[in-house]
Amino acid sequence: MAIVFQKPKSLTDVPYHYCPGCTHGIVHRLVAEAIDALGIEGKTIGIAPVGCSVMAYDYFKCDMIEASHGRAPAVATGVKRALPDHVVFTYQGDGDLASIGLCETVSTACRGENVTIIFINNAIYGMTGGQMAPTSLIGQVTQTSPYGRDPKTQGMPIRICELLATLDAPAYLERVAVNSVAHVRQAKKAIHKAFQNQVEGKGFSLVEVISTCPTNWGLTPEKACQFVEEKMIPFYPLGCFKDKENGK
Amino acid sequence: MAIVFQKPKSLTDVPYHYCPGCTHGIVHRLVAEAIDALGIEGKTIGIAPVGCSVMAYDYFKCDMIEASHGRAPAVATGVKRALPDHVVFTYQGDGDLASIGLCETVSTACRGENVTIIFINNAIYGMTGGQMAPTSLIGQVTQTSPYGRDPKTQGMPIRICELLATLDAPAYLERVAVNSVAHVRQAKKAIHKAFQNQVEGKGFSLVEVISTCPTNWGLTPEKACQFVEEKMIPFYPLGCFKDKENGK
Amino acid sequence: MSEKVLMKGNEAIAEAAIRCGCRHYFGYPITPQTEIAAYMSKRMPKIDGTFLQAESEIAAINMVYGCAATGRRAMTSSSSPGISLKAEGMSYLAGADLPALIVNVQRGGPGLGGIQPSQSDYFFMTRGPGHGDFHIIVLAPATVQEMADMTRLAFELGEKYRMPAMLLADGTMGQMMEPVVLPEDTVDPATIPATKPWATTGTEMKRAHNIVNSLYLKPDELEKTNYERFARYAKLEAEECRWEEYLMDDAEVCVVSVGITARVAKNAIVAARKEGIKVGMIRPITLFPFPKAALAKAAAKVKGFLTVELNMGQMNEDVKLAINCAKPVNMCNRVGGMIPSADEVLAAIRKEAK
Amino acid sequence: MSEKVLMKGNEAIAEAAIRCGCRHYFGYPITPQTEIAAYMSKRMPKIDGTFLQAESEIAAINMVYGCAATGRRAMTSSSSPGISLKAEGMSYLAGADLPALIVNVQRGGPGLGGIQPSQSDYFFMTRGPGHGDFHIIVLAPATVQEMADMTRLAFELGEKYRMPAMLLADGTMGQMMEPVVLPEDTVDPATIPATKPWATTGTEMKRAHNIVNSLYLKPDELEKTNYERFARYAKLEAEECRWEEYLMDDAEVCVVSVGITARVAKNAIVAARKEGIKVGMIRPITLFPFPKAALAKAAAKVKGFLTVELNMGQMNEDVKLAINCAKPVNMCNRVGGMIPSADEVLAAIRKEAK
Amino acid sequence: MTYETIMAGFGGQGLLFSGKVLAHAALIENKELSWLPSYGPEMRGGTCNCSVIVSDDPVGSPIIAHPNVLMVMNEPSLDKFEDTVAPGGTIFVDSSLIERKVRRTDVTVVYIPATQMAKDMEAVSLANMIILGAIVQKLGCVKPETLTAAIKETISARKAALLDLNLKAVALGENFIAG
Amino acid sequence: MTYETIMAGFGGQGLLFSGKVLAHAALIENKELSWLPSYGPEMRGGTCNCSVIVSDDPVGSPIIAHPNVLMVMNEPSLDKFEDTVAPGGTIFVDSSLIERKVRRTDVTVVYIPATQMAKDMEAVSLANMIILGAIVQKLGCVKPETLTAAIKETISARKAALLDLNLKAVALGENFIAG
Amino acid sequence: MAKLTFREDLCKGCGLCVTACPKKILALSKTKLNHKGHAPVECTDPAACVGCASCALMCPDCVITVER
Amino acid sequence: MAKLTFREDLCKGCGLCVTACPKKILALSKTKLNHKGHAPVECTDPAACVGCASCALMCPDCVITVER
Ligand SMILES: Cc1ncc(C[n+]2csc(CCOP(=O)(O)OP(=O)(O)O)c2C)c(N)n1
Ligand SMILES: Cc1ncc(C[n+]2csc(CCOP(=O)(O)OP(=O)(O)O)c2C)c(N)n1
Ligand code: SF4
Ligand code: SF4
Ligand code: SF4
Ligand code: SF4
Ligand code: SF4
Ligand code: SF4
Ligand SMILES: [Mg+2]
Ligand SMILES: [Mg+2]
Repeated sequence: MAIVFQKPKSLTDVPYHYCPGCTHGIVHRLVAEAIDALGIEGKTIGIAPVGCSVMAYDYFKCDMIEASHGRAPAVATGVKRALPDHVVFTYQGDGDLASIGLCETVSTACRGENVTIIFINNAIYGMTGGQMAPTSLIGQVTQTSPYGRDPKTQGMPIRICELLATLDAPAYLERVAVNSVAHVRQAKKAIHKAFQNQVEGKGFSLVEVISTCPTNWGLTPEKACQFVEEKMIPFYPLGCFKDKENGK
Repeated sequence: MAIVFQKPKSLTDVPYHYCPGCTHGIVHRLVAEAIDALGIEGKTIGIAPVGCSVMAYDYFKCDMIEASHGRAPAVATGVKRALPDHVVFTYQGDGDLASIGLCETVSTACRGENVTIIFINNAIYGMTGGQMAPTSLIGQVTQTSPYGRDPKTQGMPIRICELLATLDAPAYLERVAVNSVAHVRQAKKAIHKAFQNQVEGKGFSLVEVISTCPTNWGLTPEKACQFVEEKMIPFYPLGCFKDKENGK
Repeated sequence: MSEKVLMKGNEAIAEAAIRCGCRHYFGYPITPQTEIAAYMSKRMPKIDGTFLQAESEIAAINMVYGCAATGRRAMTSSSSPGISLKAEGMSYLAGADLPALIVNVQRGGPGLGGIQPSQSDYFFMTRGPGHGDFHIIVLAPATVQEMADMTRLAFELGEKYRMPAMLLADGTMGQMMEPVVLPEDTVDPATIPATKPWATTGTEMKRAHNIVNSLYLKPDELEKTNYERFARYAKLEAEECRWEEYLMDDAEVCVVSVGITARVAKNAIVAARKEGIKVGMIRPITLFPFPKAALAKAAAKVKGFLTVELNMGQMNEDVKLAINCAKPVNMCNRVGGMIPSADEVLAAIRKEAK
Repeated sequence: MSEKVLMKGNEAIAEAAIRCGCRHYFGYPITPQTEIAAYMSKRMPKIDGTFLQAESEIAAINMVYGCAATGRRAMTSSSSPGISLKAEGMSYLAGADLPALIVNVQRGGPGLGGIQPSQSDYFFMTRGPGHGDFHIIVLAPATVQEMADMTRLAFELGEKYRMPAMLLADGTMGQMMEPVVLPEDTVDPATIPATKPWATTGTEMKRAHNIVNSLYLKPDELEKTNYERFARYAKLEAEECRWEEYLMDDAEVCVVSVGITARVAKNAIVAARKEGIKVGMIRPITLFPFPKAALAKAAAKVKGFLTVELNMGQMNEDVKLAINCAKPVNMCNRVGGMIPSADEVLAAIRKEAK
Repeated sequence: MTYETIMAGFGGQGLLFSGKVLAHAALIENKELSWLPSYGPEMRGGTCNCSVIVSDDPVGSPIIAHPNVLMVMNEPSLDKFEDTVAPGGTIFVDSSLIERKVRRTDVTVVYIPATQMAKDMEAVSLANMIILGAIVQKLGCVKPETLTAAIKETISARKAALLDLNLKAVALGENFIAG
Repeated sequence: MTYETIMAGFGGQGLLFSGKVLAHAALIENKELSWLPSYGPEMRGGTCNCSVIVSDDPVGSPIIAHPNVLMVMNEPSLDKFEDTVAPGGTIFVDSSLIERKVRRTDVTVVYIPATQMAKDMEAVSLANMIILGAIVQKLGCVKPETLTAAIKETISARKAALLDLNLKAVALGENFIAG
Repeated sequence: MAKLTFREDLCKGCGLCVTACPKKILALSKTKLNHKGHAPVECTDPAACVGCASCALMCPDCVITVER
Repeated sequence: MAKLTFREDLCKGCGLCVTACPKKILALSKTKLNHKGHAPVECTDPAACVGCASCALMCPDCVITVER
């Protein structure tokens, strides 16, 4: 009998601290699978954000750096300029990447920095207990939008892939989800490609992953996956927003 | 004989400190003309940036606030939330708005904050003596791109109107220039509209003005205007990128 | 009078601010102070106020800057790492002589550090929280009641002296609940800007334009603003120092401590008194201005001082300077989110009393 | 040996950094230090190094953080307002025990302030430039030669003690030209990371992963890192204090000053000596660690101290603490970009000598 | 008299809430009091506790080094706090969740199968309130009727059903001691 | 001997440059020296100056309170610096740009129509170098041949034409004094 | 014929694998709690497993190894 | 018939108005310097001015008033 599926090699044995059913864990695994598949564990440096995934530095076997809130793309840039032949990725939440770190995100994309960004859009600040994120949906109840996000005073949710797609420099931008088996398979491909691009020197690649936060959404893990399907994906359509290689 | 043209009323008598032929002065005048035309001087609060136009606070007769570098949109938000019936505008350079202040710019646009932003794109850091701006053209020689801007290491120029046009919230985004009589007339209309929108409660309006920096471009004022025509406008096409009102 | 209610320190700040006429809160979540934002997000929309979750701490402090420029009572809150990001903004507020309330519910550092209580931003906040020669008013609450009372005090002192004011609490103060009598809701927010002729509220074509600014390219002019500001600091020190004395009448050892450690120290002092040790405490309430005179007075009587702090020894220096190094000033401290127990403090007191 | 060349202080820093094996500069323009960036943008591309104009000071310090994590000699430079924006980043560098060079060519503040020389960030830089209990090494050059020499020293001390190091200069130091002998270009940048086993350079599958981090959710663990770091500060103070003594042998008045004011003070001291006044100077070269022992030693001999500063009195406090307030410590200062003349300092010396 | 109570267990067992109710009751009786939670992300799933002081005298530190009342709802918490209890203090152990016995001999121990009792009333999440009832009944730190009032104040009127259940749970605990 | 020179005028007149050349010459002669510019945005169009100290002894402060050499190329600068000059010092006035006379009587004054002379050689921007030549010739702070060497070092080889013009300008100034 | 192995102590009982399994042969234990206090997943009919690994694909905690 | 007025002391001699004038009747002075040291603009043929205000529209420094 052959192994069809097992924990990827580039993950450590430290158990995740994530809540039951939190899909951060799935995305970690997909990243590790890409690292394994490309055989780059030894020359990869990962950047953990401030957010629920802050402790990602304990979970990946490659060298890891913990960045300050929102600045992972700048940290990644610093690493990449020092180690241009290595593989550098960041793993960031929506508060981290699309709120406090928006300037770094867009500027790094603009520079076409040859790094890979895994962007976890769960429409909430998980780590701090469920405040509104820049990507929280219209009407979404959170700790800081207790009456539902009101676009009049709290603005509209931001679509990062669409925003970045207007820039000339990025090589690859794709939005995926991990709420179902089919979506996980697509996500796996996209994440793999985002790493492969870097190995091949193609430039800035970002994969936005629509993820769940059962705890702060107040939903069971299963319901949270449904919420992604029914509420998130309609607002955040999946697909490829830029693929320079293929003329997109 | 009637006066066909004179200095607008909402400008003070303080002479500009700008270099000869610097079109910052034209844009100041257009802003003042809009304020005059709408009769809003008494209820307008302007936010000056850090950049060559930092001393804009001396030139406009309305109340003025000098913001820290890049944060004018946040300052404007603070003012507007306190004085929702007043008119609040920022006047910002490309370093200010598109580099250090990019997070505030995009986030304020995303919130659809009912303010007016006048964005002076002169492809250079004027105030500090001519360093590369996020909008500097490919190959442009500046103090910090002495061999010409190299997209490989220094990134691609950023097109702010196109970037912001992907957001749902902004009401109005237009790019104009002030390098010729015809362009000045168009710019005047756009700036007027950006203020009128605010008076009418339509929401976030931004006018990007392609402007000159003869001093740091190392060109005569006339040549600088030609540079705008021949180099800047081809990369930064003029026009309206968003006009919610008119379904754009 | 308002009745006693049970509230978290963080919530007491928020409710007190509203009752003091603050209708504009701009903040960004961070533990252990997010309850302030959460509370504001519930209350503000109901009273026509502004709760705005800014895109970052930097945006928040600059929103406060803009809002304060219009003469409104504006506030933001954060915890240590977020406060670092406000350094430039605080310097701008000070440079433009704008009153505003900043709350710092401290956690352990440096870097991302931890989220447990700390007093490690003492130096950063009192010596000048940002570039340039400036200070902000710094108040150190030690009870939930003081969290509420000092919110009002911070607004009032800030406006009187035209400078930003900070509530510098440790995580414990933000998270604990105690009975609190909230300030009366007597301030009409609409009346506040009128007391500020410098505010940028629109000229209404009735006056020359107001300018809120901190740029002075001519050094002599900039120097003048610096001197003028320091004259206000001197006045502040002369008139507004606040502190609490506890069993100081016959004390031979003077404990100096703020916030949660002052409370732990109180327990230790009670125990020490039972052992016959003559120990008392001076609890600074204003950290800037630091109650130097009170300490100098005590120095004349006591054998020595003991600071109890959640840092590596910061207020300790202020005590030494206040008493012109006239007596030994020792320290009992824990850091990184650890808090000394009353027993540890007691042991230090015993040592000091020998 | 290299020959003498004529350079601006800012340029001397840049060239010295390159000769010390620094190949990674990340910065953002601001007067009066932009020449550093301009110089780097010309040189780095020619030597396979990185010059990167970051989108902001915050991005720059975080790029430095990432680059330093790989064991490279990385640097950034700015001036006062831009340094405020680096507060969080500096705290992270310290929390993660990363060496890196930060240059602060100070200008007047607070807020946007002015662009003329200042020493008003002294407190901010020496007391902990950001949240949490931490310090960075702070060096104060007073000549263009020292701008170059201390660049090397900053890299070396930073690496030896695993902490960020700052060159704290005033605007004059950055803008003036003097003859300078640049350090020999003997450091091979490629050899530096190998001396740093903690660096995140890729495991190459040969070792367990390295983690660069400052998060410790367990307060006892965070406390341990704090204590360990302060033990390094203590060692630093014991072994690395540097200062210059000038005419101190028979001095009755001790001037204490750094940077441009130390040079002005030297002129004044020469003039005072002509008048028969026994005055000398101690010029701290390391501000953190502060040369306390040297000052304490001087305190035993002199009648009093006079700090000459471009701020409202900051180093003044350090002198008082260093000498345990044993002698009067007065001050001669100007602020906001103004610089006291030698005559002003002379007058202050005369007063002190009475 | 000063009651220094630590309530400890897993996150999700409602320990902060039962502490709040006790604090509220003390407030109603105009006693001096403080309530201090453990906080932070480690609450999520991990251990969780709160410290409640109820006293006739002003409260010094809200941090309790030596509780004279300890309520534990999981074994790690018993391990952590058992030795800190002041001699003569009382430990309330949820014996449905904790198998081992208290080792100390200088304290009073109340074993109460609270989680089982709560399951029996089909409200497993109210085990905390059952123990709270037992504490109040056993020690009299506040009056039972004040506890009732405190619960009423704490649970908003909209959640009447929940209110009844809570009252029932407290009564169960009280009866466990009284009966 | 210590030469404390201030060169002052409008931005664009090349004052920082002539100061640099003088400093370079001093470097070549292995003298002690410092060069300090005024800096900032006010340079743009506004006034501009630099301070150059050349000395046999180590330079203390690079800031000059009382210059013994003053070169002025506009009237505001003469107004500003005239009174600061040390008694016995020398003032070089570009008399094509400044109409008024120096009022001080305890200093030596050299009036030199430098801008006109520069115009005559069709290089109006080199008036500064003409005055520099005059200064060196008059005061001997550095040797004329060192000045030539300094100019050669300062102006890159690529700009040979410019180099010649500069040398010519300096010579003009030297001759103005010598002749 | 497929074989499932669970790293049971890592299971958080989230149930995502249960939903994902096309054969509906996974369920959370009604009898056990693992040492983290979660009811871990169990396979109710190992023989029916087709080894499609859908369960493993959805498991956030890498609990499941699938062999075929 | 149009009338031009120049606030001459504000003129920076940038020449933008010169280029803008369709009638080519503006030029920088060859004889005067204003008190800022700039050669200010002058109208070489006032009668030819059509009062189109193109000059004023391009002037960054609000030097020109046009009447018609
Ligand atoms: C400068 C700073 N601001 C705020 C925080 C507090 N903080 C920690 S995580 C976080 C948000 C996390 O949300 P997100 O990035 O969406 O990640 P998630 O937890 O949802 O995965 C915040 C605001 C901080 N640590 N530092
Ligand atoms: C925090 C901070 N960083 C940097 C500076 C220095 N600075 C002043 S203006 C400026 C850039 C101005 O460029 P831009 O915004 O394009 O305006 P322009 O001068 O071109 O009109 C910079 C970097 C500053 N004052 N504050
Ligand atoms: S809080 Fe939300 S995002 Fe964070 S671990 Fe829990 S479920 Fe995941
Ligand atoms: S430097 Fe450039 S942008 Fe600034 S005033 Fe001069 S010409 Fe205008
Ligand atoms: S491998 Fe497929 S069939 Fe087998 S248990 Fe998993 S999901 Fe079900
Ligand atoms: S998905 Fe994983 S963690 Fe969740 S129940 Fe299944 S095996 Fe357990
Ligand atoms: S108004 Fe028209 S025609 Fe007259 S000078 Fe101006 S541009 Fe020329
Ligand atoms: S455009 Fe204005 S400033 Fe320029 S030359 Fe004409 S009048 Fe003078
Ligand atoms: Mg999130
Ligand atoms: Mg610009």
